[in-house]
Amino acid sequence: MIPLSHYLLVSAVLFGLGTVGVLISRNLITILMSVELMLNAANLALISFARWHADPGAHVFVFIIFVVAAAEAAVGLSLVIAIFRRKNTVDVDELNILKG
Amino acid sequence: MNLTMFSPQLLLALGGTLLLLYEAFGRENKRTLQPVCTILVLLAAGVLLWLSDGQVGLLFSGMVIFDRFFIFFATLVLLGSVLAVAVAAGSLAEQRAYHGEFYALVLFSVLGMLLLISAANLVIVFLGMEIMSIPLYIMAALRRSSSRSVEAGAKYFLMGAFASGFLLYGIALVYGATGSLRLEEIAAAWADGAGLSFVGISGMLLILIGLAFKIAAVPFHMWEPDAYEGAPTAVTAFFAAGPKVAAFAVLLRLIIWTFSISDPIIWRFVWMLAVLSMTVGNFLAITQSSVKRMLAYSGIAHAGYALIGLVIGGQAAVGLIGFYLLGYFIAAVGAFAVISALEGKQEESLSFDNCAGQGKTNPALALALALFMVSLAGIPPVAGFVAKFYIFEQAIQHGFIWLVIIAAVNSIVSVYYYLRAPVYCFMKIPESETPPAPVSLGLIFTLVFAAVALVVIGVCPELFIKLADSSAMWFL
Amino acid sequence: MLNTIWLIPVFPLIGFMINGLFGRRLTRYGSGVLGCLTVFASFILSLLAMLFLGEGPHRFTLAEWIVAGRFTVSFGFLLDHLSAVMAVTVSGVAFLIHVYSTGYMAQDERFSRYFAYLNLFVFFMLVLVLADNFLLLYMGWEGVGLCSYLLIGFWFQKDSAANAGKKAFIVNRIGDFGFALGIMLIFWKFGSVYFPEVFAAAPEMFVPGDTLVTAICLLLFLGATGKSAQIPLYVWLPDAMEGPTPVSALIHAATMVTAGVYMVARCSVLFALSPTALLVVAIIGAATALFAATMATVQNDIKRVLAYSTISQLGYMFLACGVAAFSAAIFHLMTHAFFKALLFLGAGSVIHALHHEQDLRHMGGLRKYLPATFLTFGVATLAISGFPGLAGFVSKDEILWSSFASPLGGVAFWVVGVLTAGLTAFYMFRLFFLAFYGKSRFSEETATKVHESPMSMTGPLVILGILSFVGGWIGWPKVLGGGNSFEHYLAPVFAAAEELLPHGVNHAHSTEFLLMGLSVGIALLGFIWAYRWYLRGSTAPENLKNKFPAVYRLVQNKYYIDEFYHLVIVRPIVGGSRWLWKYFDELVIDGSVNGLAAFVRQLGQAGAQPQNGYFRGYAATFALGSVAVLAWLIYVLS
Amino acid sequence: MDFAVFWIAAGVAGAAAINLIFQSKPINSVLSLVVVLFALAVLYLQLSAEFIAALQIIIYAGAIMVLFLFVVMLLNLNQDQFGSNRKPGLRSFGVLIGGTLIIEISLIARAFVSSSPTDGQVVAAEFGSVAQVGRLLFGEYLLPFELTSILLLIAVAGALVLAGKREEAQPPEERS
Repeated sequence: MIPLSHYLLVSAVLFGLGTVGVLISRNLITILMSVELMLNAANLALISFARWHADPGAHVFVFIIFVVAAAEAAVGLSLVIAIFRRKNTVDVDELNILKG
Repeated sequence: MNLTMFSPQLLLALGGTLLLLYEAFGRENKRTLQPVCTILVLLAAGVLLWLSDGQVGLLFSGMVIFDRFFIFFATLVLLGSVLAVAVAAGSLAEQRAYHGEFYALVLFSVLGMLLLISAANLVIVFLGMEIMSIPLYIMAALRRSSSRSVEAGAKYFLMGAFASGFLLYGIALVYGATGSLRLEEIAAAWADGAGLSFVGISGMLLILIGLAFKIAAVPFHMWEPDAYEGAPTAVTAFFAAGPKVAAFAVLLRLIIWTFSISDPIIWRFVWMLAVLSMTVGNFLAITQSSVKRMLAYSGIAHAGYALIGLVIGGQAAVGLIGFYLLGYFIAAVGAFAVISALEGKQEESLSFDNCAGQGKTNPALALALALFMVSLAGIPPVAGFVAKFYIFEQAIQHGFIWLVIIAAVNSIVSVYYYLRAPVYCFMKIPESETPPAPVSLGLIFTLVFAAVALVVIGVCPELFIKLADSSAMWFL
Repeated sequence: MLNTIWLIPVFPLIGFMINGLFGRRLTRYGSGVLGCLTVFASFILSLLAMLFLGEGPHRFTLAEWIVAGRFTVSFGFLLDHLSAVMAVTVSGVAFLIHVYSTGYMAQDERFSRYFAYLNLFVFFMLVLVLADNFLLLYMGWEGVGLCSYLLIGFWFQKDSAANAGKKAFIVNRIGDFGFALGIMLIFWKFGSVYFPEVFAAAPEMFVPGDTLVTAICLLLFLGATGKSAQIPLYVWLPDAMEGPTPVSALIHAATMVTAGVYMVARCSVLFALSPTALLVVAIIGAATALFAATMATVQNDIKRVLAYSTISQLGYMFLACGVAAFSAAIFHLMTHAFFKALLFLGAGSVIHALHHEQDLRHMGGLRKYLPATFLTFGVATLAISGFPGLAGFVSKDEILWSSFASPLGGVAFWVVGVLTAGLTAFYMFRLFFLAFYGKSRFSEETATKVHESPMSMTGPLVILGILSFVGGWIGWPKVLGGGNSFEHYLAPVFAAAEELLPHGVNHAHSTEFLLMGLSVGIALLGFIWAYRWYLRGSTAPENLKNKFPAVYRLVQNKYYIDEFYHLVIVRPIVGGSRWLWKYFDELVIDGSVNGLAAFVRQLGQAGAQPQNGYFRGYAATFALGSVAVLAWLIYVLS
Repeated sequence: MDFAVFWIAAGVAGAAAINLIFQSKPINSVLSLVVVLFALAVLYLQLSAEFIAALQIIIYAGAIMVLFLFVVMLLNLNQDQFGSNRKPGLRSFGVLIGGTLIIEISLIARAFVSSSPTDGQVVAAEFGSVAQVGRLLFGEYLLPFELTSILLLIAVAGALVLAGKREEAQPPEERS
């Protein structure tokens, strides 16, 4: 039986890497994927806690998070397309008209 | 299970779906009928809400709550949305941001807010948050032809998704500490000592960070000025009206009820958030040359003032914050409505220079703007003053003198930039002639309603304070 | 009858609403008549209220405003002898100035807007003086500030007017901040903001000299220094002269700027509990009186002379408050309202006649052209200089006597006061001579167009002239055979404060006579000095400087002392005050006000640095915030 | 055996995640994310979450990632766009913040385990099975389940508004 802390450690690493991805990548699509990584980290934490508490409720929650991730991805990618149509780039640093 | 207590949400879901179908298959009169239907649905939801007043209960095996708290805050949200939609009806097409789906998205977003306010389970908190937010991201980018609008949508979306990652992780940690997603059970476990565990508190902090993002508290605020400025102004009015109220409601439900904090860590955290938000929001608002952006920063500052209520804590906080938000959002929606009209077709957001001479060309609009600014600045005798005063007064009674002093300094600084708008309207010579602004029926409705409401609340606030206080009678 | 006092402020409010909303539909005539009539109605009601008041204070609550738990604030009005005097003075002077304005502003294209603002001002001012609680008073206080701001910038086409409005606004904010904080402390300590409750509870709650009550008083006084233009917050008032002249007369001389004095008098009980605060008030008042008077001697703009004069006279009133002679302060407030309004209106008449010429160096000899203005202006000049028998003499003497005889006063205060009186006579007669006597120094072309103002303007001048003459008689001092009925009238209001204060020794009548004589003599010196300098000897001080080789001859002259005074005292004072005005006023105080504004802006700009538009920066801030919070949590918990 | 599987899956997930964020070609990032998802599915199986593991592969890796792939292909992005003008400062700053976050959360997680009395609970064989989760989904969690349909509806509407083929100019005013 693998201790809970191991799973949590993996989850923490994935969450941190997701954050790093959001902070350093300039490609909008990569940022979106980094966010997916963060959601997956939370999923892993939930599933391992569910096992710990022997409570399958969190499994349903994770399923719902899948749908949320799908919706977020759909809207996010539509935004990427909209931006690409206007600016012909997906570089997030090009989005800097609004500031100050 | 009594479904009438859930009927407002059902109605909104149904209305949104039907409007989406209407947009796809309808032919005639779409642009007139869509806003009218939307407003009717929102009003009907409000009526349904109050029809069940007096009942209390958990629904859908403990997923959502129906109580007075829900009724009050949902009413605020519905009211704000009606005002914003009325503005949008006239101005979206003017600003080349018309998409028929907008109205369905409004209803879905409001549904999300209602879910948030009535959430009794962290699943619903998360889901409500997403159902509320995703339409907002889309709306921000509604003016697809404008780089600004698209940029606003993209930044808002990216930050929002990033923040919801933190929120979700926080929920996971709280679940780990307490073994449940239901607020009732979490509250019980919290009282038993789970709240003292490391994981529990850090999970709650992460949840608070996710919510602080939604109410745009410093340092989680940076999306707001950009999103507010870039979005079509009618949409900005909607941003100011609904989401913050809903986020504050869930914040109250979580902090005051579920986590029932007397914990010094959280308390200090909220204290810091309040001080930072007021100060940063105000000082950045001073330097703005765009009225819309100035109001965005002012929104951050107002979130800070409202957070004072949370610092005071206890059930009193519910009434305080409820009343404060009432005073805030009416003035903010009104101000955005005026800005929307004054902007007309121009793509850039309204700058102070654009305001010059409006007192002459659009006297009614300029006067209304002045009134809203006076209210936001908290000058007697309008609603903003009473709201601010009430919250300061309670803070003094509870011994938070320093917090009130900081807030007072801030609100005095704020008068400077709020009054800039009317000063430009009435006391500056425009460089070029300003055309009369287009005025739609919906705009008139919103402005008159907001102005009258602000004065009425300012002059006889008692009734409204009582109403807000009664919302603390929540399901326990 | 007394329950209708709430109507007193309501009438001007109605005027404001009609003029503001339908001003353009009304003719000029309609706006003007409406504006005047509403204020006149308030005046009549105030007079009636004063007559029916009788003995005690009367409270009337129109409606509850905020009720939250044990805390309530209402739209409540308090009519006692103090507020009755204030209401009558304010509405009376305001009415006269409204009438005057119909003539003065006749050519202005935004005529109805002007009257709307003026009515709004009167409304707030009356709310301020009639309020029965601090919060309503604060509302009036903010409201008059707002109107002042609007009216200073009324001719916003001029940059200087817009800037002056801004300056007034910023400076007043500093004062208001103190005031607001003071009210908060009062509420925190007393749990109420109603005057009767607070003042009744204060003596039981504090021992005299308590730190908290001193803090409260000093904060309130900070508010007063802002509104009433005292050191160090006086700088906005001279600039406020950019507004139309009737506005200067009404707001920046007769009524609004005296609100600080009224507030201090209203809180006499609190101040009586804090000798320290009283001392501060007295020192600031005396210093301002002298300081502003010296600066008035070197101004060339007719309105600026009067502005510094107003600051100086307000200093007198605070001096009186500081030595706990509250009724003397209110008395001077009232007489000052008469003669200073008259001076401003007279100046306005001159300016009007000369087509907006305000520089004294381009006037002169107006006696012939403007007989009515000349006469009334002369009365006012005599009154403010303290000519025996006129209003100013009576009230000023009351203050000087109190500053000497009061147990809180002292010789030093009296000396400063008397010096100021001398300077006042000097600069007022300088102004008077430069404007009305001598050769006219304006062009021939102008001379043909100079004409006396219309009846609507001279009428108020005459009425105010009569008031400046006889207005003081109601407070005729005992020593001169009067009964000082004014002091008796106000006595009930200040009785509570009197009880808390030490009682003074009785001075002999002879001392009082002596001091009175001295002060009149010094005022006379000032008059002679001005007469010598500006009327007889030479038309300008510069000429005097050229005569330096002839110093010996002048020394032989029988006016040796006079000249000595010029050389040794006056010249350094004139030079010094010019220096003060130039460097201290413009550099230090203006500089710090502007610097503060610039600092705040820069702070904002520096703060906006992270908001540079880059999403990754935003996300980094967010993540940094979260990381910091978690780090703090880990630190605290482990 | 368990430990070996765990460590391999965890290592793969970590490595793929690192590859994801440091790749300059979006297509490689997408594929890395798919690898992460598969590795996580293995961990889910270890945690007796069969249903979720299956969904992870079917929905997440199968549907959502295809969406990503589709957009990457559609826009035909190449890495050259980001070659120049990188900001190394922000990059190391991001890594620093992320690293701190990892350490912090690990510390928090460790505290949880050390403060918990039992070492996990024994679960029944049917824990996490399709039947059990399904019953919950249509029982206790009916409302959230139904609400997800609204979410998908929103996503469809959003895609239409944002990326739909409409003329950039507004359609002419309708006849009324």
